[in-house]
Amino acid sequence: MLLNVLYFARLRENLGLAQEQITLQSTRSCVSDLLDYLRARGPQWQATLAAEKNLRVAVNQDLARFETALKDGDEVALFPPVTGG
Amino acid sequence: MLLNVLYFARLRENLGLAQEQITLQSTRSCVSDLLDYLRARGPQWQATLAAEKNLRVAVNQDLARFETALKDGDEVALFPPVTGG
Amino acid sequence: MRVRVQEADFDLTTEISLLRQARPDVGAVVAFIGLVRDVNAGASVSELTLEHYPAMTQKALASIAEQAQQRWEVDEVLVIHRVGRLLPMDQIVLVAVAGAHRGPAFHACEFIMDYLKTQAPFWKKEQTSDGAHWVEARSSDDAAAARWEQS
Amino acid sequence: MRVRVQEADFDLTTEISLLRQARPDVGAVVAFIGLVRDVNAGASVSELTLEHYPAMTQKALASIAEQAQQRWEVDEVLVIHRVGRLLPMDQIVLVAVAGAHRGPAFHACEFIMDYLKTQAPFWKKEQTSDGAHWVEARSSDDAAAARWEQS
Repeated sequence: MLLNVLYFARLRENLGLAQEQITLQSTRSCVSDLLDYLRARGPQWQATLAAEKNLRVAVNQDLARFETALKDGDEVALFPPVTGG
Repeated sequence: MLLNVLYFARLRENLGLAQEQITLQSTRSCVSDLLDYLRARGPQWQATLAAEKNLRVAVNQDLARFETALKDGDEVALFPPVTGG
Repeated sequence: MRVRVQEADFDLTTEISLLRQARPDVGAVVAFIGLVRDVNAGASVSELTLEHYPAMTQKALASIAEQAQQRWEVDEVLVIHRVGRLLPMDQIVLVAVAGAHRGPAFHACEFIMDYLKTQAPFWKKEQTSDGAHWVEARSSDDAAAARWEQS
Repeated sequence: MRVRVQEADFDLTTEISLLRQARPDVGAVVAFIGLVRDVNAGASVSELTLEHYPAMTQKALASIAEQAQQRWEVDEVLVIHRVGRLLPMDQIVLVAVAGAHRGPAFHACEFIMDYLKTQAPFWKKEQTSDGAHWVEARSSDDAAAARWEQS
Protein backbone atom coordinates (compact mmCIF):
# COMPACT_ATOMS: atom_id res chain seq x y z
CA MET A 1 0.00 0.00 0.00
CA LEU A 2 1.09 3.55 -0.73
CA LEU A 3 1.11 5.94 2.24
CA ASN A 4 1.63 9.67 2.41
CA VAL A 5 3.65 10.20 5.60
CA LEU A 6 4.04 13.60 7.31
CA TYR A 7 6.37 14.64 10.14
CA PHE A 8 5.85 17.66 12.39
CA ALA A 9 7.71 19.76 14.94
CA ARG A 10 10.60 18.00 16.72
CA LEU A 11 10.18 14.88 14.54
CA ARG A 12 10.40 16.90 11.33
CA GLU A 13 13.56 18.58 12.60
CA ASN A 14 15.23 15.42 13.92
CA LEU A 15 14.47 13.43 10.77
CA GLY A 16 15.20 16.32 8.42
CA LEU A 17 12.04 15.50 6.52
CA ALA A 18 8.52 16.97 6.40
CA GLN A 19 6.80 14.57 4.03
CA GLU A 20 7.41 11.43 1.98
CA GLN A 21 5.59 8.64 0.15
CA ILE A 22 6.16 5.15 1.49
CA THR A 23 5.13 1.82 0.00
CA LEU A 24 4.53 -0.92 2.56
CA GLN A 25 4.70 -4.41 1.12
CA SER A 26 2.03 -5.98 3.29
CA THR A 27 -1.60 -5.37 2.43
CA ARG A 28 -2.57 -5.64 6.11
CA SER A 29 -0.61 -3.19 8.19
CA CYS A 30 -1.24 -0.88 11.12
CA VAL A 31 0.57 2.24 12.35
CA SER A 32 2.97 0.09 14.39
CA ASP A 33 4.08 -1.73 11.23
CA LEU A 34 4.86 1.60 9.60
CA LEU A 35 6.85 2.65 12.69
CA ASP A 36 8.85 -0.62 12.60
CA TYR A 37 9.60 0.00 8.94
CA LEU A 38 10.81 3.53 9.69
CA ARG A 39 12.89 2.54 12.73
CA ALA A 40 14.77 0.02 10.57
CA ARG A 41 16.19 2.92 8.54
CA GLY A 42 18.96 3.61 11.04
CA PRO A 43 19.95 4.99 14.44
CA GLN A 44 18.48 8.49 13.93
CA TRP A 45 15.09 7.03 13.00
CA GLN A 46 15.31 4.46 15.77
CA ALA A 47 16.09 7.15 18.35
CA THR A 48 13.50 9.67 17.18
CA LEU A 49 10.67 7.13 17.02
CA ALA A 50 11.70 5.02 20.03
CA ALA A 51 9.60 6.45 22.86
CA GLU A 52 5.97 5.81 22.00
CA LYS A 53 4.84 7.96 24.91
CA ASN A 54 6.36 10.96 23.09
CA LEU A 55 4.79 10.01 19.78
CA ARG A 56 1.32 10.80 18.46
CA VAL A 57 -0.22 9.72 15.18
CA ALA A 58 -3.07 10.91 12.98
CA VAL A 59 -4.51 8.90 10.10
CA ASN A 60 -6.35 10.96 7.50
CA GLN A 61 -6.26 13.96 9.86
CA ASP A 62 -7.86 12.17 12.81
CA LEU A 63 -5.92 11.21 15.94
CA ALA A 64 -5.28 7.46 15.78
CA ARG A 65 -3.69 4.64 17.77
CA PHE A 66 -0.61 2.57 17.05
CA GLU A 67 -2.90 -0.37 16.33
CA THR A 68 -5.05 1.59 13.85
CA ALA A 69 -5.18 -0.28 10.54
CA LEU A 70 -3.87 1.46 7.44
CA LYS A 71 -5.13 1.22 3.88
CA ASP A 72 -3.80 2.26 0.51
CA GLY A 73 -3.72 6.04 0.05
CA ASP A 74 -3.87 6.95 3.74
CA GLU A 75 -2.22 10.12 5.03
CA VAL A 76 -0.29 9.23 8.18
CA ALA A 77 1.10 12.06 10.33
CA LEU A 78 3.66 11.47 13.07
CA PHE A 79 4.32 14.14 15.68
CA PRO A 80 5.13 14.81 19.34
CA PRO A 81 2.38 15.51 21.90
CA VAL A 82 0.70 18.76 20.91
CA THR A 83 1.46 22.02 22.72
CA GLY A 84 -0.94 24.62 21.32
CA GLY A 85 -3.34 26.90 23.12
CA MET B 1 -30.20 52.57 70.04
CA LEU B 2 -30.49 54.65 66.87
CA LEU B 3 -30.47 52.70 63.58
CA ASN B 4 -30.29 53.90 60.00
CA VAL B 5 -32.59 51.52 58.10
CA LEU B 6 -32.57 51.15 54.30
CA TYR B 7 -35.02 49.33 52.01
CA PHE B 8 -34.26 48.19 48.48
CA ALA B 9 -36.04 46.88 45.38
CA ARG B 10 -39.42 45.19 46.01
CA LEU B 11 -39.29 46.10 49.72
CA ARG B 12 -38.69 49.77 49.00
CA GLU B 13 -41.64 49.77 46.59
CA ASN B 14 -44.02 47.80 48.82
CA LEU B 15 -43.23 49.90 51.88
CA GLY B 16 -43.10 53.17 49.98
CA LEU B 17 -39.91 54.05 51.81
CA ALA B 18 -36.18 53.99 50.95
CA GLN B 19 -34.64 55.05 54.25
CA GLU B 20 -35.55 55.99 57.80
CA GLN B 21 -34.06 56.40 61.27
CA ILE B 22 -35.43 54.11 63.94
CA THR B 23 -34.84 54.17 67.68
CA LEU B 24 -35.10 50.77 69.35
CA GLN B 25 -35.72 50.97 73.10
CA SER B 26 -33.72 47.92 74.09
CA THR B 27 -29.97 48.22 74.30
CA ARG B 28 -29.56 44.55 73.34
CA SER B 29 -31.27 43.82 70.07
CA CYS B 30 -30.63 41.79 66.98
CA VAL B 31 -31.96 42.05 63.41
CA SER B 32 -34.98 39.88 64.36
CA ASP B 33 -35.98 42.40 67.04
CA LEU B 34 -35.91 45.17 64.45
CA LEU B 35 -38.05 43.04 62.12
CA ASP B 36 -40.60 42.41 64.91
CA TYR B 37 -40.72 46.14 65.57
CA LEU B 38 -41.35 46.87 61.88
CA ARG B 39 -43.96 44.12 61.43
CA ALA B 40 -45.97 45.62 64.29
CA ARG B 41 -46.52 48.76 62.21
CA GLY B 42 -49.42 47.21 60.28
CA PRO B 43 -50.57 44.70 57.67
CA GLN B 44 -48.45 46.06 54.80
CA TRP B 45 -45.31 45.82 56.92
CA GLN B 46 -46.35 42.42 58.26
CA ALA B 47 -46.98 41.08 54.74
CA THR B 48 -43.82 42.53 53.18
CA LEU B 49 -41.51 41.29 55.94
CA ALA B 50 -43.31 38.00 56.65
CA ALA B 51 -41.40 35.45 54.58
CA GLU B 52 -37.85 35.34 55.92
CA LYS B 53 -36.74 33.17 53.02
CA ASN B 54 -37.41 36.14 50.73
CA LEU B 55 -35.63 38.58 52.99
CA ARG B 56 -31.93 39.41 53.17
CA VAL B 57 -30.18 41.77 55.54
CA ALA B 58 -26.90 43.68 55.62
CA VAL B 59 -25.49 45.36 58.70
CA ASN B 60 -22.98 48.11 57.98
CA GLN B 61 -22.81 46.97 54.33
CA ASP B 62 -21.98 43.34 55.13
CA LEU B 63 -24.45 40.49 54.63
CA ALA B 64 -25.76 39.51 58.07
CA ARG B 65 -28.08 37.01 59.75
CA PHE B 66 -31.37 37.58 61.54
CA GLU B 67 -29.58 36.81 64.80
CA THR B 68 -26.80 39.35 64.16
CA ALA B 69 -26.60 41.76 67.11
CA LEU B 70 -27.14 45.46 66.48
CA LYS B 71 -25.50 48.42 68.13
CA ASP B 72 -26.14 52.14 68.23
CA GLY B 73 -25.47 53.84 64.90
CA ASP B 74 -25.64 50.71 62.73
CA GLU B 75 -26.80 50.90 59.14
CA VAL B 76 -29.28 48.05 58.55
CA ALA B 77 -30.40 47.30 54.99
CA LEU B 78 -33.36 45.05 54.23
CA PHE B 79 -33.87 43.67 50.73
CA PRO B 80 -35.03 40.66 48.68
CA PRO B 81 -32.56 38.02 47.46
CA VAL B 82 -30.19 39.70 45.02
CA THR B 83 -30.56 39.27 41.24
CA GLY B 84 -27.56 40.99 39.67
CA GLY B 85 -24.99 39.65 37.23
CA MET C 1 -8.10 43.94 42.00
CA ARG C 2 -10.27 46.43 40.18
CA VAL C 3 -14.00 46.84 40.86
CA ARG C 4 -16.26 49.31 39.10
CA VAL C 5 -19.99 50.02 39.24
CA GLN C 6 -21.13 52.29 36.45
CA GLU C 7 -23.99 53.24 34.17
CA ALA C 8 -21.75 53.40 31.11
CA ASP C 9 -21.06 50.45 28.83
CA PHE C 10 -17.59 48.89 28.76
CA ASP C 11 -15.31 47.78 25.94
CA LEU C 12 -13.88 44.27 26.19
CA THR C 13 -10.65 44.86 24.30
CA THR C 14 -9.87 47.95 26.37
CA GLU C 15 -10.66 46.33 29.70
CA ILE C 16 -8.71 43.12 29.04
CA SER C 17 -5.73 45.14 27.77
CA LEU C 18 -5.72 47.20 30.97
CA LEU C 19 -6.00 44.05 33.07
CA ARG C 20 -2.92 42.52 31.39
CA GLN C 21 -0.95 45.74 31.16
CA ALA C 22 2.68 45.23 32.20
CA ARG C 23 2.00 41.59 33.14
CA PRO C 24 4.01 39.49 30.64
CA ASP C 25 3.78 36.56 33.06
CA VAL C 26 0.05 36.25 32.35
CA GLY C 27 -0.70 33.24 30.13
CA ALA C 28 -4.45 32.95 30.59
CA VAL C 29 -7.40 35.31 30.80
CA VAL C 30 -10.91 34.04 31.49
CA ALA C 31 -13.71 36.54 30.99
CA PHE C 32 -17.41 36.27 31.72
CA ILE C 33 -19.81 38.71 30.10
CA GLY C 34 -23.43 38.82 31.30
CA LEU C 35 -26.01 40.19 28.87
CA VAL C 36 -29.63 41.33 28.94
CA ARG C 37 -31.76 38.60 27.33
CA ASP C 38 -34.91 39.49 25.43
CA VAL C 39 -36.78 36.69 27.18
CA ASN C 40 -36.93 35.66 30.82
CA ALA C 41 -39.22 33.10 32.44
CA GLY C 42 -41.21 32.94 29.21
CA ALA C 43 -42.03 36.66 28.93
CA SER C 44 -40.43 38.99 26.41
CA VAL C 45 -38.30 41.68 28.01
CA SER C 46 -38.22 45.18 26.53
CA GLU C 47 -36.14 46.89 29.21
CA LEU C 48 -34.30 46.24 32.44
CA THR C 49 -33.52 48.52 35.36
CA LEU C 50 -30.69 47.61 37.69
CA GLU C 51 -30.94 49.01 41.22
CA HIS C 52 -28.14 48.62 43.74
CA TYR C 53 -27.06 49.55 47.27
CA PRO C 54 -24.21 51.92 46.50
CA ALA C 55 -22.55 51.94 49.93
CA MET C 56 -22.37 48.13 49.90
CA THR C 57 -21.82 47.24 46.23
CA GLN C 58 -18.15 48.10 45.92
CA LYS C 59 -17.38 46.48 49.27
CA ALA C 60 -19.25 43.27 48.41
CA LEU C 61 -17.62 42.92 44.98
CA ALA C 62 -14.16 43.65 46.38
CA SER C 63 -14.67 41.02 49.08
CA ILE C 64 -15.75 38.40 46.53
CA ALA C 65 -12.79 39.18 44.27
CA GLU C 66 -10.43 39.02 47.26
CA GLN C 67 -11.75 35.61 48.30
CA ALA C 68 -11.10 34.37 44.76
CA GLN C 69 -7.54 35.68 44.86
CA GLN C 70 -6.94 33.95 48.17
CA ARG C 71 -8.28 30.61 46.92
CA TRP C 72 -6.66 30.46 43.48
CA GLU C 73 -3.29 31.47 42.10
CA VAL C 74 -4.32 34.32 39.85
CA ASP C 75 -2.67 37.65 39.19
CA GLU C 76 -5.38 40.17 38.38
CA VAL C 77 -9.14 40.37 38.84
CA LEU C 78 -11.54 42.86 37.26
CA VAL C 79 -15.25 43.21 37.99
CA ILE C 80 -17.43 45.77 36.21
CA HIS C 81 -21.16 45.84 36.92
CA ARG C 82 -23.56 48.24 35.24
CA VAL C 83 -26.56 49.86 36.93
CA GLY C 84 -29.50 51.90 35.63
CA ARG C 85 -31.56 51.32 32.52
CA LEU C 86 -30.49 48.59 30.10
CA LEU C 87 -31.94 47.11 26.92
CA PRO C 88 -31.88 43.57 25.49
CA MET C 89 -28.40 42.58 24.26
CA ASP C 90 -26.75 45.22 26.48
CA GLN C 91 -23.75 44.15 28.51
CA ILE C 92 -24.50 43.94 32.27
CA VAL C 93 -21.39 42.57 33.90
CA LEU C 94 -17.78 41.71 33.13
CA VAL C 95 -15.67 39.47 35.34
CA ALA C 96 -12.16 38.94 34.03
CA VAL C 97 -9.37 36.98 35.71
CA ALA C 98 -5.75 36.88 34.54
CA GLY C 99 -3.14 34.40 35.69
CA ALA C 100 -0.23 32.23 34.65
CA HIS C 101 -2.38 29.17 33.94
CA ARG C 102 -5.94 28.53 32.84
CA GLY C 103 -7.28 26.20 35.54
CA PRO C 104 -7.16 28.71 38.43
CA ALA C 105 -8.40 31.50 36.13
CA PHE C 106 -11.48 29.46 35.12
CA HIS C 107 -12.25 28.55 38.72
CA ALA C 108 -11.78 32.07 40.07
CA CYS C 109 -13.96 33.59 37.34
CA GLU C 110 -16.82 31.13 37.85
CA PHE C 111 -16.56 31.50 41.64
CA ILE C 112 -16.79 35.29 41.42
CA MET C 113 -19.86 35.09 39.19
CA ASP C 114 -21.58 32.55 41.45
CA TYR C 115 -20.95 34.67 44.54
CA LEU C 116 -21.84 37.91 42.78
CA LYS C 117 -25.18 36.33 41.81
CA THR C 118 -26.01 35.53 45.44
CA GLN C 119 -24.14 38.14 47.51
CA ALA C 120 -23.76 41.41 45.63
CA PRO C 121 -26.59 43.90 46.24
CA PHE C 122 -28.09 44.31 42.76
CA TRP C 123 -31.74 43.89 41.82
CA LYS C 124 -33.23 43.67 38.35
CA LYS C 125 -36.64 45.00 37.43
CA GLU C 126 -37.93 43.96 34.03
CA GLN C 127 -40.39 45.61 31.70
CA THR C 128 -42.08 42.70 29.95
CA SER C 129 -45.11 42.03 27.80
CA ASP C 130 -46.86 41.12 31.11
CA GLY C 131 -45.92 44.43 32.79
CA ALA C 132 -43.09 45.47 35.09
CA HIS C 133 -41.84 43.10 37.78
CA TRP C 134 -38.86 42.38 39.93
CA VAL C 135 -36.81 39.41 38.73
CA GLU C 136 -37.08 36.41 41.04
CA ALA C 137 -33.88 34.98 42.48
CA ARG C 138 -33.09 31.53 41.06
CA SER C 139 -32.51 28.58 43.36
CA SER C 140 -29.99 27.33 40.78
CA ASP C 141 -27.85 30.37 41.66
CA ASP C 142 -27.89 29.41 45.34
CA ALA C 143 -26.90 25.89 44.37
CA ALA C 144 -24.08 27.18 42.16
CA ALA C 145 -22.67 29.30 45.00
CA ALA C 146 -23.03 26.47 47.52
CA ARG C 147 -20.70 24.28 45.41
CA TRP C 148 -17.78 26.46 46.45
CA GLU C 149 -18.31 26.16 50.19
CA GLN C 150 -15.26 24.68 51.80
CA SER C 151 -15.73 21.75 54.12
CA MET D 1 -19.64 27.11 15.24
CA ARG D 2 -16.81 29.22 13.88
CA VAL D 3 -13.21 28.01 13.73
CA ARG D 4 -10.30 30.04 12.39
CA VAL D 5 -6.57 29.45 12.18
CA GLN D 6 -4.67 32.58 11.25
CA GLU D 7 -1.40 34.48 11.55
CA ALA D 8 -3.16 37.78 12.25
CA ASP D 9 -4.08 39.01 15.70
CA PHE D 10 -7.76 39.20 16.73
CA ASP D 11 -9.82 41.86 18.48
CA LEU D 12 -11.91 40.70 21.44
CA THR D 13 -14.70 43.26 21.16
CA THR D 14 -15.15 42.54 17.46
CA GLU D 15 -15.12 38.77 17.84
CA ILE D 16 -17.53 38.66 20.78
CA SER D 17 -19.89 41.06 19.00
CA LEU D 18 -19.93 38.81 15.94
CA LEU D 19 -20.51 35.76 18.10
CA ARG D 20 -23.58 37.36 19.73
CA GLN D 21 -24.88 39.04 16.59
CA ALA D 22 -28.64 38.59 16.23
CA ARG D 23 -28.79 36.38 19.35
CA PRO D 24 -30.82 38.35 21.92
CA ASP D 25 -31.45 35.07 23.78
CA VAL D 26 -27.78 34.94 24.79
CA GLY D 27 -27.33 35.84 28.47
CA ALA D 28 -23.80 34.59 29.05
CA VAL D 29 -20.49 34.64 27.18
CA VAL D 30 -17.41 32.92 28.55
CA ALA D 31 -14.15 33.70 26.79
CA PHE D 32 -10.69 32.26 27.25
CA ILE D 33 -7.68 34.12 25.89
CA GLY D 34 -4.31 32.37 25.83
CA LEU D 35 -1.22 34.58 25.78
CA VAL D 36 2.51 34.25 25.19
CA ARG D 37 4.28 34.41 28.56
CA ASP D 38 7.76 35.88 28.83
CA VAL D 39 8.82 32.98 31.03
CA ASN D 40 8.32 29.23 30.69
CA ALA D 41 9.86 26.46 32.75
CA GLY D 42 12.18 29.04 34.33
CA ALA D 43 13.71 30.38 31.10
CA SER D 44 12.91 33.80 29.67
CA VAL D 45 11.14 33.62 26.32
CA SER D 46 11.92 36.17 23.64
CA GLU D 47 9.87 34.67 20.81
CA LEU D 48 7.53 31.79 20.01
CA THR D 49 6.84 30.01 16.73
CA LEU D 50 3.61 28.07 16.36
CA GLU D 51 3.67 25.24 13.83
CA HIS D 52 0.56 23.33 12.90
CA TYR D 53 -0.75 20.56 10.63
CA PRO D 54 -2.98 22.60 8.34
CA ALA D 55 -5.03 19.76 6.86
CA MET D 56 -5.93 18.54 10.35
CA THR D 57 -6.17 21.72 12.43
CA GLN D 58 -9.54 22.99 11.27
CA LYS D 59 -11.03 19.49 11.45
CA ALA D 60 -9.71 18.87 14.97
CA LEU D 61 -10.92 22.21 16.32
CA ALA D 62 -14.34 21.82 14.69
CA SER D 63 -14.69 18.35 16.19
CA ILE D 64 -13.80 19.61 19.69
CA ALA D 65 -16.25 22.51 19.40
CA GLU D 66 -18.96 20.14 18.15
CA GLN D 67 -18.46 17.79 21.10
CA ALA D 68 -18.86 20.75 23.44
CA GLN D 69 -22.10 21.78 21.73
CA GLN D 70 -23.42 18.24 22.05
CA ARG D 71 -22.60 18.03 25.76
CA TRP D 72 -23.76 21.46 26.93
CA GLU D 73 -26.66 23.70 26.07
CA VAL D 74 -24.85 26.55 24.40
CA ASP D 75 -25.75 28.59 21.34
CA GLU D 76 -22.52 29.68 19.68
CA VAL D 77 -18.88 28.61 19.81
CA LEU D 78 -15.89 30.45 18.39
CA VAL D 79 -12.30 29.20 18.29
CA ILE D 80 -9.47 31.31 16.86
CA HIS D 81 -5.90 29.98 17.02
CA ARG D 82 -2.91 31.87 15.73
CA VAL D 83 0.11 30.32 14.02
CA GLY D 84 3.51 31.64 12.99
CA ARG D 85 5.81 33.94 14.92
CA LEU D 86 4.57 35.46 18.18
CA LEU D 87 6.11 37.65 20.89
CA PRO D 88 5.57 37.77 24.66
CA MET D 89 2.15 39.22 25.56
CA ASP D 90 0.75 38.35 22.11
CA GLN D 91 -2.63 36.67 21.97
CA ILE D 92 -2.42 33.00 20.89
CA VAL D 93 -5.92 31.60 21.15
CA LEU D 94 -9.49 32.71 21.77
CA VAL D 95 -12.25 30.31 22.76
CA ALA D 96 -15.61 32.00 23.26
CA VAL D 97 -18.90 30.32 24.09
CA ALA D 98 -22.30 32.04 24.14
CA GLY D 99 -25.46 30.63 25.69
CA ALA D 100 -28.57 31.40 27.69
CA HIS D 101 -26.95 30.62 31.06
CA ARG D 102 -23.45 30.77 32.49
CA GLY D 103 -22.93 27.23 33.83
CA PRO D 104 -22.96 25.43 30.48
CA ALA D 105 -20.94 28.25 28.88
CA PHE D 106 -18.18 27.93 31.53
CA HIS D 107 -18.06 24.14 31.16
CA ALA D 108 -18.05 24.18 27.36
CA CYS D 109 -15.27 26.81 27.23
CA GLU D 110 -13.02 24.98 29.68
CA PHE D 111 -13.69 21.64 27.94
CA ILE D 112 -12.73 23.09 24.55
CA MET D 113 -9.48 24.51 25.95
CA ASP D 114 -8.57 21.24 27.70
CA TYR D 115 -9.20 19.23 24.52
CA LEU D 116 -7.49 21.78 22.31
CA LYS D 117 -4.40 21.52 24.54
CA THR D 118 -4.21 17.74 24.07
CA GLN D 119 -5.80 17.04 20.67
CA ALA D 120 -5.33 19.96 18.28
CA PRO D 121 -2.16 19.72 16.14
CA PHE D 122 -0.18 22.77 17.22
CA TRP D 123 3.40 22.83 18.44
CA LYS D 124 5.27 25.68 20.08
CA LYS D 125 8.95 26.36 19.63
CA GLU D 126 10.45 28.91 22.00
CA GLN D 127 13.44 31.16 21.64
CA THR D 128 14.77 31.48 25.18
CA SER D 129 17.87 32.69 26.93
CA ASP D 130 18.97 29.00 26.83
CA GLY D 131 18.47 28.73 23.06
CA ALA D 132 15.61 27.48 20.88
CA HIS D 133 13.62 24.45 21.94
CA TRP D 134 10.27 22.76 21.44
CA VAL D 135 7.90 23.23 24.34
CA GLU D 136 7.28 20.05 26.30
CA ALA D 137 3.73 18.81 26.69
CA ARG D 138 2.51 19.11 30.28
CA SER D 139 1.08 16.09 32.07
CA SER D 140 -1.29 18.52 33.84
CA ASP D 141 -2.90 19.13 30.43
CA ASP D 142 -3.51 15.41 29.98
CA ALA D 143 -5.03 15.28 33.46
CA ALA D 144 -7.24 18.30 32.70
CA ALA D 145 -8.58 16.66 29.53
CA ALA D 146 -9.10 13.31 31.27
CA ARG D 147 -11.48 14.95 33.76
CA TRP D 148 -14.07 15.27 30.99
CA GLU D 149 -14.08 11.61 29.98
CA GLN D 150 -17.53 10.19 30.34
CA SER D 151 -17.90 7.00 32.28
